[in-house]
Order: sequence, then C-alpha cells, then structure tokens
Amino acid sequence: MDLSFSDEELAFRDDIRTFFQEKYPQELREKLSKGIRLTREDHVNWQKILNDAGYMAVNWPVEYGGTGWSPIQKYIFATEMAEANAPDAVPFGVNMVGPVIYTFGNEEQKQRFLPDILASNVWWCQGYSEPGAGSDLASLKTSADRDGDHYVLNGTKTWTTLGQHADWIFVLARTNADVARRQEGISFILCDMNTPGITVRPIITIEGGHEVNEVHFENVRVPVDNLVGEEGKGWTYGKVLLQHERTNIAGVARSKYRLARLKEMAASSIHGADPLIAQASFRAKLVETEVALKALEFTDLRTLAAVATGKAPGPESSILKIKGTEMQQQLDTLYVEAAGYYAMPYVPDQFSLDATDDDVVVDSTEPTTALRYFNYRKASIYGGSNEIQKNIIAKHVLGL
Amino acid sequence: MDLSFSDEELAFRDDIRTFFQEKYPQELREKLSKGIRLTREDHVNWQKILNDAGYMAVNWPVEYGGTGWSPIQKYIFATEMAEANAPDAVPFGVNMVGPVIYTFGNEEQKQRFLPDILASNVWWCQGYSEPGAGSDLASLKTSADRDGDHYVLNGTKTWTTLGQHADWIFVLARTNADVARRQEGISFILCDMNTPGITVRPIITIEGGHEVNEVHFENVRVPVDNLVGEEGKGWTYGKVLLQHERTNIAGVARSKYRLARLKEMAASSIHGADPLIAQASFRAKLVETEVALKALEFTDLRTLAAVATGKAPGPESSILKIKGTEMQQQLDTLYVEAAGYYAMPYVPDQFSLDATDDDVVVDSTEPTTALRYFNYRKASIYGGSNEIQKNIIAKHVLGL
Amino acid sequence: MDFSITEDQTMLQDSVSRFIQNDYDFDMRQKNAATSQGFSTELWQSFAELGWTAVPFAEADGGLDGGATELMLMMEQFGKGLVIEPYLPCIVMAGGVLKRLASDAQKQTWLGEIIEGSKLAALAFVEPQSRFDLHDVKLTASKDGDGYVLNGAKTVVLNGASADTLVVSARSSGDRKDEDGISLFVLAADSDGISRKGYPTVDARQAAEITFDSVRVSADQLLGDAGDGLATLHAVINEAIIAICAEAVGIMQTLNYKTLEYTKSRVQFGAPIASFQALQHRMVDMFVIYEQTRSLLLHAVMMQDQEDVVAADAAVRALKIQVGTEGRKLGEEAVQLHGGMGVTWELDVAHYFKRLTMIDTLFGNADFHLEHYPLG
Amino acid sequence: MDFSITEDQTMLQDSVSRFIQNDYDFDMRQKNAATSQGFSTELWQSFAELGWTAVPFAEADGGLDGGATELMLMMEQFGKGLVIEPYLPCIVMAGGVLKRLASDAQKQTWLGEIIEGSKLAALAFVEPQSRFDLHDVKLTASKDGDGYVLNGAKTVVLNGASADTLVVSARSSGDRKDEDGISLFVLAADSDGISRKGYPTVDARQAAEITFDSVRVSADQLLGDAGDGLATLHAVINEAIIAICAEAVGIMQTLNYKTLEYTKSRVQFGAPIASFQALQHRMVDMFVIYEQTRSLLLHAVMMQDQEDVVAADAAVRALKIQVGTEGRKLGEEAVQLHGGMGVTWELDVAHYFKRLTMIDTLFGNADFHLEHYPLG
Repeated sequence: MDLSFSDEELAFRDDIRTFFQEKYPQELREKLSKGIRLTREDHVNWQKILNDAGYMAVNWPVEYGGTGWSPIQKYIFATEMAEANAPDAVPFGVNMVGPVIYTFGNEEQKQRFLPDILASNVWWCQGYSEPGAGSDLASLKTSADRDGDHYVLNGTKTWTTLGQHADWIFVLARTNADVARRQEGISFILCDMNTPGITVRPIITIEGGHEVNEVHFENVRVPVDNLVGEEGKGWTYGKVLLQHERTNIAGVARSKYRLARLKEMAASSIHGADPLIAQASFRAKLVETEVALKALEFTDLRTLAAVATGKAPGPESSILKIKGTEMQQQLDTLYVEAAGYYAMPYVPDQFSLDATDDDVVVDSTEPTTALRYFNYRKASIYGGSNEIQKNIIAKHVLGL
Repeated sequence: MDLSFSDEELAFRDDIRTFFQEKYPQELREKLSKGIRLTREDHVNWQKILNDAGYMAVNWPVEYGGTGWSPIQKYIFATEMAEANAPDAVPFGVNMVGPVIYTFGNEEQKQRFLPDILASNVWWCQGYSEPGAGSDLASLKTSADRDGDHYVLNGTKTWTTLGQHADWIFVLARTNADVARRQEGISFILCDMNTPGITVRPIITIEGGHEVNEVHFENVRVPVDNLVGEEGKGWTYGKVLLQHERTNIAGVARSKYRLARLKEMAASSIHGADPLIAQASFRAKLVETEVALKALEFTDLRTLAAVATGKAPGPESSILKIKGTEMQQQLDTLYVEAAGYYAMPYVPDQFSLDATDDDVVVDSTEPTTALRYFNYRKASIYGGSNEIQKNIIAKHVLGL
Repeated sequence: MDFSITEDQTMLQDSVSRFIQNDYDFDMRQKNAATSQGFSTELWQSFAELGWTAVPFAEADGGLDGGATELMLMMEQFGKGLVIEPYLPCIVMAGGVLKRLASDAQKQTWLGEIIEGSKLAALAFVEPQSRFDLHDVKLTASKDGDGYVLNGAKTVVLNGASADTLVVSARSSGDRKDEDGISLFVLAADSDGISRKGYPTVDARQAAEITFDSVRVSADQLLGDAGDGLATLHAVINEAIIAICAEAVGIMQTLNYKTLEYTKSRVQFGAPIASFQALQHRMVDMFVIYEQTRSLLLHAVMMQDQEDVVAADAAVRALKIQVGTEGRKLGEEAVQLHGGMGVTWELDVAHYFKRLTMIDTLFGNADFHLEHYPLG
Repeated sequence: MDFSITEDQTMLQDSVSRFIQNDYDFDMRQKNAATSQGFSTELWQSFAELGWTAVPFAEADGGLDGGATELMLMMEQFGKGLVIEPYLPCIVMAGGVLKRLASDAQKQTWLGEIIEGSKLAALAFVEPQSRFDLHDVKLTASKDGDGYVLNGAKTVVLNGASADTLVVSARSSGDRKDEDGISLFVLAADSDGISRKGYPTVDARQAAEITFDSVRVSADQLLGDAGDGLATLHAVINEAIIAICAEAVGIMQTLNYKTLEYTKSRVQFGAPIASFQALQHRMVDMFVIYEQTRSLLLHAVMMQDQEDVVAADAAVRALKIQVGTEGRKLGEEAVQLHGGMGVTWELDVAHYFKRLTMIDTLFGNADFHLEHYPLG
C-alpha cells in the first residue's frame, strides 16, 4: 500500500496544473468566484479551450478523440480542475450521448456527431426523464411511431437541463407499446431541436432560477437514420449512458475545494467575540465534515483502484452517489449557517451577467448560499434518488 | 393555558414529598446511590411501606384498595418518587395481573389474589413472551389442554423478569389451536410456581446479570378455577395488561433525576483543563438532552391532560415509548462518556449485596455506567420494539 | 396545570384560521410577493379591521391585551398560510418595543397609527458586523443639544423599505460590545439622513439596508432611559422567537400533511410510495418531530408568565434549538419525499420549506442558542 | 497510489485469518475469558510460534520489520475473532515504547523475552485524574543517586495483572500537566513497592490498578532521555489507535454479516424481517458505515509513512472519531436488529458490540479527538 503518486503521475499533474494556470480565462475565474451565472458562450468558449488541449473528452477512447487516461489521471485532472475552480464541460453531449454514439452508433453517425461534440459546435440536452416517471424511468410514455422513413414523436420530457440552449436532444421513446416487460420496446433517437413540433417550456426551480425545462413533442418527424443502434434496445443504451453520468459522481475534488473556502469564510466571519471557526459547535461540524470527506475520498479512490485493475464499478458506486450528494448538501448547509443574516437577501440581479454597481445591495457573495442550498436539495433526488441507491445496495450488495 | 399547580396539587405534592423523606429507608437509599442491586426482601419491605401509606396501587380504583388519583396526582407522585431515587413497585403483580384480575376476574379471584398483591405477600411474574415470538406476540405456542377440571400446560415462556423470586405466574396459553385468527383461542391462566413440572432457567444478559428467565412448563396441571374471564379471550385481556404496562412509559421523572446527577458528575469529572461540563462537545450533548427531555415531558403532560379530560391514551402513546426509551439510552451513553476509562472495569462483586472493602477495586460508581448502557439497549426492544411502535403510528395515526 | 385555551382565544384562532383557509390562497400570495412592495396593503387593512394588529397591545393603548398564547395561536395560522404581510416586524418587533418603553405621549404619536394599520413600522437592530449578538451595536447616538444624532448602518431590516416608522438600536455610550449604553429611538423612516435599499428575502419577506447619516432625533424620540435598551431588545426578540417558532409549527404541520397526501397519491413501481415501509418510518419521524416541537412551543409560551426568568429564557432557546435542528430536518425530508416536484417554484411545499429554513437563521440559529443556553 | 498488499502481507493475513477461523472458536474464547488470568497462555505461545509477536519489531531485534499495514491486517482478524490475548498491551503498547526508545542493552534485557512470548508486558500511563491526557502525569520519579524512586498510582492498566514487565510514564520534572518532564521507565512487575489489583474489563479484557510506593529503578531502566517521554508515548498511542480501529473494522464487518444472516432467517408476522424495507435501508447504512470506516483506516495506515506528521496525526484522529461515532451507531443497530437475542450473554453479537463500544473510550473518545483534531 502506498499513497504517493508515481513520477509520471506527478509530471502529469504539473502539466494539468500549468494548463489551468495559463489557459483558464481570468474573466470566467472571476465570474465564478463572484457567484455570477455563466452564459452559453462562456461554456462554449471554455470547452473549446479544453478541446484544443485535448482535455474535452476525458472518458472517451483515443480513437474518437478522447484522452485514454487512466483512472488515476482522471482523478488528478478532476482535482486540478476543482482547485482552479474551473467549470466542468456540460455533460449531455460529451458524457452522455457521445459514449452511446461511439459504442452503439453506426459509422455515419460517429462521423456526423462526435466531432461537433468535441468541438462544442452542437449543444446537446437530455430527453429521458418524463413527468410522473420519477425514479421509475422505465415507465416512460413518449411514443415514436414509424411512418415511412420517419419516426413521429409525441410526448413530454422533463428536467431537461439547459435545454433552452440546446441544438439537439437525445430521446428515449417507445417504438413498440406491445411488450412483455416495460424495459422493452424503447428506442434511442437523436433529434434536431429545430424540428417542427418541439416546444421548450422553462421549469423555475425552488430558488427562482431557470436551468431545467420541459420539452414537448407534438408529431415531431425524425428521420429513421437518427435511430441509434437497434430499435427496442434503447433501455440498454440508456443504462450505459447513466453509467457515464456517474463518472466522478462523488464530486470529492469540488467538495474539498468548497470546504477549504468555507474554512476561510469561517475564519473571517465574526461570531460573537471570536471568528466563527473558533466557535465550538461550528468547528465541530467542520471537523465532522472533513472526516466524512476524507472517508468519501478514500472510498472513491478504492473504487478507482478497482476500476484500474479492470473491475467495473459495481453497485458499490451507489455509496458514492449517496455520500457524495450528502457531502454537497452538508457543505451547502454550513455555508448558509456561516452566512448568518446574509443568507436571507434575495438579490439575483446582483449576480446576473449584466450586473451594475446599482444592483449590488449586499457587497458579499453570501446571499448565494441559501439559493445554492435550496437548489441542491435536488442532488439527493436526481440521478436515481438516494432511496433508489439504497434499494440497489440492499438488493445487489447485501443480497436482500 | 397555565403551568402552575393548584393549591390542592401543591398540598398533595408536599404530603408525598414528606412521605419519601420520612418513610423511605436510608439503607435502600444508600444501596441505590452506590449502584448495589436490591434483594427480594428489599423490594418486599419497601412495597409494604408503600402499601401502609396507601401508595402501592397507584393506578387501581379505590374499591380494590387503589389510590383513585388523577393523572396529575400520579405525575406528581412519580416525580417525587424519582427525586427521592426510590424504586418503583415491581410491576408484574400490581401493574399487570392485578388490573386484569379486577377487570375480568370473578369475585372469588378478586378476594383471593388482590389483597396479597397489595400486601406484597405474593410475588408475581409474567408468562406472555415466548422464544421466537418476539414482537409477534400472537404467535405464542404454549398450550393449555383441558383435562377434567384442570388445564395441562406445556411450552416455554421467556424474558420473565425476576421469575427466580416469583410465587405465581400469569400465563397466556392456547386453549384452542383450531382457530381462524391467531389471536383467538388464547386464554389467561394463573399458575402457582410450585406446581410440579415448572422449571425456571436463568437468562444471563449482555452485561452479565441475572434478571430474566426462561420458564418451562411440562404437563403442568392447573385448576380450571385459575382461568381468568372467558376461555379464548386471553388476547383481549393481555392487551389491557400491556396498556397498563405502559403507565408512565415515558419515564420522564427518572430521566430528569438522572440528567441532574449527570450534570453533577460532569461538573466534578475533569476533562483536560476544565470540568467535563465546560467541554464544548459534551456540554452541547447535555443541552440537546435537556431540550429533548423537556419536549418529552410536555408531550407526556399533554397526553396526561388528554387522559384527564377522558380521552384514552391513543396510539400517540407510542411516541412516549419511542422517545422515552431513546432518552434513557441517550443518558446511558452520556454516563459512559463521562466515566472515561472508569467505564471499563467489570467489577460486579463491588456492587453485590455482600460487598466488603476488599471487593472495592475502583472507588467509584462509574464502573456501573457501561453495564447499565449495555443492559438498557433492551429498552428499545422490549414492550413492543420501537420499530413496532413506528408501525403503529404509521397505521393508526398517519393512516398508512 | 391546564393546556386548554379560553373561549376568546378559541374565537381568535378560528377567525385567523377561517381567513387563511378562505381568503388567503397560495396563488394570490405568490402574486403579492412578486409586487415591488412584496405584500398586500389591502390584506393588511383587513388584518387591522379584524383587530389582529391590536392583539398584543394593552387595552389602554387601544389593544386587546393579548399575551404569548394569543401570539402563538395567530402565528401558527400565519405559518399554515405562509402569510407574508409584515405582522412580525411591524406588530411583534417594532410594536413590541413601543408597548414596553414608549411613554403615553410617545404611544399616542407612534403606536396608535400602527395599531390602526395606517402606518407600518420596523425594528432596525442588526448590523453588518453583529451577526446574532443584540449587544453588538456600532451605530452611534451622539448627544446634540437635548437631542441625538445617529450615524451608522443597519442591515437586513425586516420590512425596512415599507416602514413609515423605524425603531432603531444605537450606542449612546460605551464600546461596541458593551451591554450598557444601548439606547432605542423611534423616528420617521423618511427623516433627513436616512437612506434605504429594499429587497425581498429568499423566503418572500421584505428587508432593507439602511444607513443613518447624521440623522437628528429629539429627546422625546428616545424610548425609555438612555443606555438601558438591551434588556427590552432581548425581551422583544424572545417574544419574536416564540412568534416565528409558532409559525414554524404551523409550517411543519402543513408539510407533514402535504407529504402524507403526496406519498399516498404518488405511484412508483406500481405502488403508492406511502406503502414503502422505509418512507413510512421517516414520515413517522416527521410526525414525532412535529409533536415534540409543539410541546416545546407550549412549554415556552406557558413559561412566559412564570416568575423564573432564566427558565423562561431557557425555554425560548430550547424551542429555537428544536426548530433550527429537528424542524429543518423535517423540512428537508418533506422536500426529499416530494422528489423532483419538491424543488420546483410551482409547488407550495418549496416555499414552506424555504421559510422554515430561514426561521433557523432569524434571531440566532440553533448553534447560537445552544451556546447561550443556560445549562445551570 | 497503490492499495494492494505484498505477497508477504497476504501470507500473514491468511495465517492469522486461518487460525481465527479454525482454532479460535467463540465458546473456547468465553471459557478462557472466564479464567482468573482471563486469556489462554497456550494460545499466546502459539501466537509467538507463528511469529505474530515478532511482527512489529526490527529484524535486528529479532522481529519481522512489520509496519502499520501488517498491524492493520492482523488486528482486523483479531477483531473478527474477538481475540482476548494481550497483543495490544504487550506487543503494540509496551513493545511499542521499547522498540522506539530502548538501547540495545535494554532491548536484550527486556524486549527479547517479550518477542519470544516467554514474558508479558504492559504500559502503565493512565492516572486517576488524567482522563485522556497523556501529559497529565502525577506519578513522580525522584532522582536518587544515579537511579530514581517512583511514587504514585496508575489506573486501568491493560494486562497490568499478568504482566511480568511494566513500562511506566512518570514525572521526573515540572508540574502535573507540563509536556516536558515526563520520563518512561521499564521495570519488573514484581519489583518491591509495586502492588497490583487485577480485574476483567466489560469487554473481556484484563486490567489492573497499580500503586507505586517508593519503587527504586536504576539509571539503565530509564528509556530514552529523562523528561522526553511524551513524544514517544504519543506515537505509541497513535499506533495503538490504528490497531484497535483495525480491530473495530473487523468487528463491524462481522456484525454486519451476522445481522444480515439473522434478519434473513428471523421470521416475524409471516416474513423474514430482512424483507422489511425500513430494516433494509438501515442495514445499507450499516454497510456504508463499514466501508467509510475501512476507507479512513486505509487512509490512516497509508499516512504513517508520509512526511507530513500533522496530517498523519489528523488521519489517526479522524479514524478514531469515525469509529467512536459511526462505529458505535453500527454496533447499536446490530443489537437492535437482533432484538432480545442481541442483549443476551449467550450470543456472540453482544460481545462484539461491547468491545466495539469500549474501543471508543480507549485512548480518548470521539469528543476528545474531535477537540484535538488539527483543523488547520
């Protein structure tokens, strides 16, 4: 057993660190540190920089333009990215539909879609969740009826993150309603958002932001060429996709960065006579958080090590989803507590893109703490709720 | 709404307080403060003192020699008893079989059994739990087959507390195995422990003590006169008995007494530079415990008030069982933490009846803390496990 | 020992409860919250006409002699309705200072209009550096002739933008954290030298940043004796804590009810999720938290007319600790059991949750009161 | 970054594991625990013959050069077997001081016999007033000629009654809580002036109260430099914490396994209780606690050969905090899910639970290490 990095790994880390120091735009750095939301352009520009360096498709095989990195290299990259407080690539193209296309798509589809994903020329969004389906994904109702050389899509998809920016959407739809198991008869279809019959309606979330959407399909005609793989096999492809969604699911590096910032905040924030960090109850929570985060980090590393030796990340990765999201939410809670009264002002304009000095009501980022806390209650709900994760562990790990 | 006691209630409290000051034997007081176990005689003598004062059967109607007190009076009595650290009457006679006899028994049975319960001339023990039955009481297997003017008992009862001291046992047994519902065909039978065919085997509990027993019945012949009420109605009677077992189930008064002692202990026990009570983490736990105990006390009082206005204590009393036992166990845990290394010595002889100075290894009662902590893990298991209580609330309160 | 409420109290409870159920629906509340003022002046008038704005004041001052019990009964209903009108800052907080310290003349000048509902008030006591410490006051009141001049800033002043009348804590002597030397003043919100920046809060209330630049107040705007303000401030905030915790209890009861209804109707994997035992036990825990919190609320209310002031203060802190820890847990569980819907703006559950969460912050969070709890 | 263990380490793990499974059954353990000595000398001999007593010592001293990893691998198996033989007090604690401080001559005199298994040792460092503070030492070592005289008392000395050799911390200078001035001595347990009162502990280990009444020790019984003992004591206790936490991880794994097996076989209301979802989710929580604790154990072990000593100390405290909080929760759940059987002496589960609980107390409970955690 040995905790140290090899010389190669250390050299790799230095390269990555230099990249973020030199190539990560100062302007983005500032926006994020001030809690200002990013525009579509901000994301695209940054992703093009990542792609120029060959760092866009961390999880793709080399043949399709991926890095081909080892789990440890990916871990190092994620750590440096978090340390630089640089945003992840928007996952729907590169981490979701991309892998499905290069794994199950035909040559023509690979040629047509993968390069634009790498270059961030096309913005993808997801179409698998449906209203009412919740954790029970297989109960989806959106239909894709064959009509000549087209599929005709009807139905509604929901929780479509940043769908308002999207050029294309990947859709799980029923091509065959007359099946024994609900998981059958589902197909994986790619759809241009400009196709007539598609309407995108914003869903405003608890904290007042617009990030997710409902996407409605009314007689939307999609060429059959846009079917990925075999008709009726969509469920299998979708599971692969969710696997990839789980890459770095524990979010350890981001949480470590946030805990470090929280300590700084608590060291400056005054509580009675002392800085908050010296106040016993809060200090105890910081210690408990650091202990839990260290445990999470090593459970994550143990999983990586297993993957590195060829073992697929089994249902144990459900632990990472549960503990990873609990950690994010624990940090959110402590940020709110540290902010005191300054968690209360609802001043989104002051964090908007075109904020002027007049918009600044409270000269502090603390008013973002409660908004983030409220918004990230979703973390224990999405991606398979933590209750579902416990059912998975009970069944597949404990054999219950 | 008013928190204060009426003048009558205050006068009553003074009477009770005086009683414990004057009549509670110094010798018992010392034994309990030193953590020394009580003998059968200790219990009997004390109960005779209670009976002479008319305080033995707190919950009985006046006509059978009970106090006929109001819920508030019972609350005051329990509080003063706890403040005096005086032991409760052993419940199996006065709180369990007694009420069943005066409610469902015939005149002859009332005459024969109730006076000896009041006078503590007869020591009763329980025979309802069975090995393997656990929380599923109705699955009991002990049989009582009619043979002439006798029942012949065969089977095993367990968790029979202080059965080693008992003169009589009350038994729930099947007089009819051929029934639709398992709750039917059960009868409530009184049995002299000296009857041939009864053997009592000790069960040693986790901490090494002998308090509970298994009672085996092999062709034990009991006169049919010892049947209480109707044959086959035993389940109904048993439920009434368990209701009475729940009197003062929250144990608020005892927990308040123990929290006060714990504060004293933590104020004297040294932790680093400060007394333990000044150490932030432990102090925080003491505050949380005091808050939880105050909440429990008022939930208890609200239930009392409801009872006083004629409402029967509904399934809400399951809250008192859950929270009351959690509170006891929380206090047990804090006592162990306060004891530090002195929780570790296993020196039961030092707390035995005939302990000499030679037996005193550690001059402190702290070595009893871990033993009590281990032993009282049973509190969330017995009397209907806390999981069963949650099922009750889910079904009968939340309508799930 | 008596947990029952009087006929008058029952009538008050019914009147508020009926109003909330019939005349205060969620959509209207959302519309009003979205206005620049952030609540409805018309509704505030109805509150006044129904006599609610008079409840906590002495009959001699035109009030209804209500105490902690009446306050609890009203605020619990306000919690169920997620009422955004400024009863807390105007009546309980600013009014609470005036009813305790104002002379008859001052009451005539300032309190009458508040009780009538013709003017709104706010209590400015939090400062950028003070966090939860009431005695941490930097805003200065310098003697000037027979009056004072106020200089400094107050932050997150509830109802600060809509208020016509301000009650403000100021340091007339001593150092920043001295317990002595804090004076309370009442003044018109449009006095020269006052500038206000209003904004909504995350729980759909209203607050303001207020700066005082050489604001002159006359001697008859000083409330009570100079330098003696802290004790009153502490008493008013304790009453305000009881008020928001009663509100929290109303919110918890509503969240539990809505969660039960939702899980009974929500079908996943072919069964209502309320049939899953793991969720049932969690809803039982939510029910127990609600009952325990209600018990601590009753305890705190009943302690207010007992002699033991330390125990009365402890009872308030115990209640706030419970709401700030167990209450928040209940809110998070309610959202979690509602799944994705629970984190949408559209669903009222999200807004009950946000208010319940912010009640922990308001007037000092659980850690703060745990730290100051008189363990004895 | 490498989580794999070497071939030698695998062999060691297998040898201990096989022994525990084949030659260390629970009934025998209970019988041995009930003897006056409280463990089996024969088994201790086997431990020595198998080379286990030599593992943590340098080859030069007749050891096997084992480090934190080897210690973890062995103790985890000892946890699974609930081993009561005094490996911790004799080899890890007393041996740990000797291997760090003893001169070659001292090693020859004292350490050889311990490694051979022919003599037993104990480390006497806890005092009635010290609670968990290693530097709180009142037992005095007064210079006397070129030797010292020891006066004072040590309490709850693990293996204190059976030990032939004692290592004791004493104050040779300074005041009760000074960090300097603590010296470590090695001496025969039957030296004049030593009186011992032995007793079992609630987790079936052995301990003793030991008083030192003018006990003479010569200069060559001083370990290391006079007054410099604390750093070594701290290092040894940290190693001992890793040892008992590895033991705890073995216990947790066993409790989880036994709880799963029990709930699958235990039928209530016509179904195995393992089929109730509320219990399933609790067993999942137990599994997660076990995995997280194992992670912190590996972290602490791997940190021991890194340069950053503060981080290495933090890693040990983090592990102890986890075992003392989450680990205890796991133990309580295991007992609860076993129902009445879980609180009987007859069932091994009760004894795993008792040991796991006492591991929190040993060497400072969770609160103590939380308080001393270097948050940075």
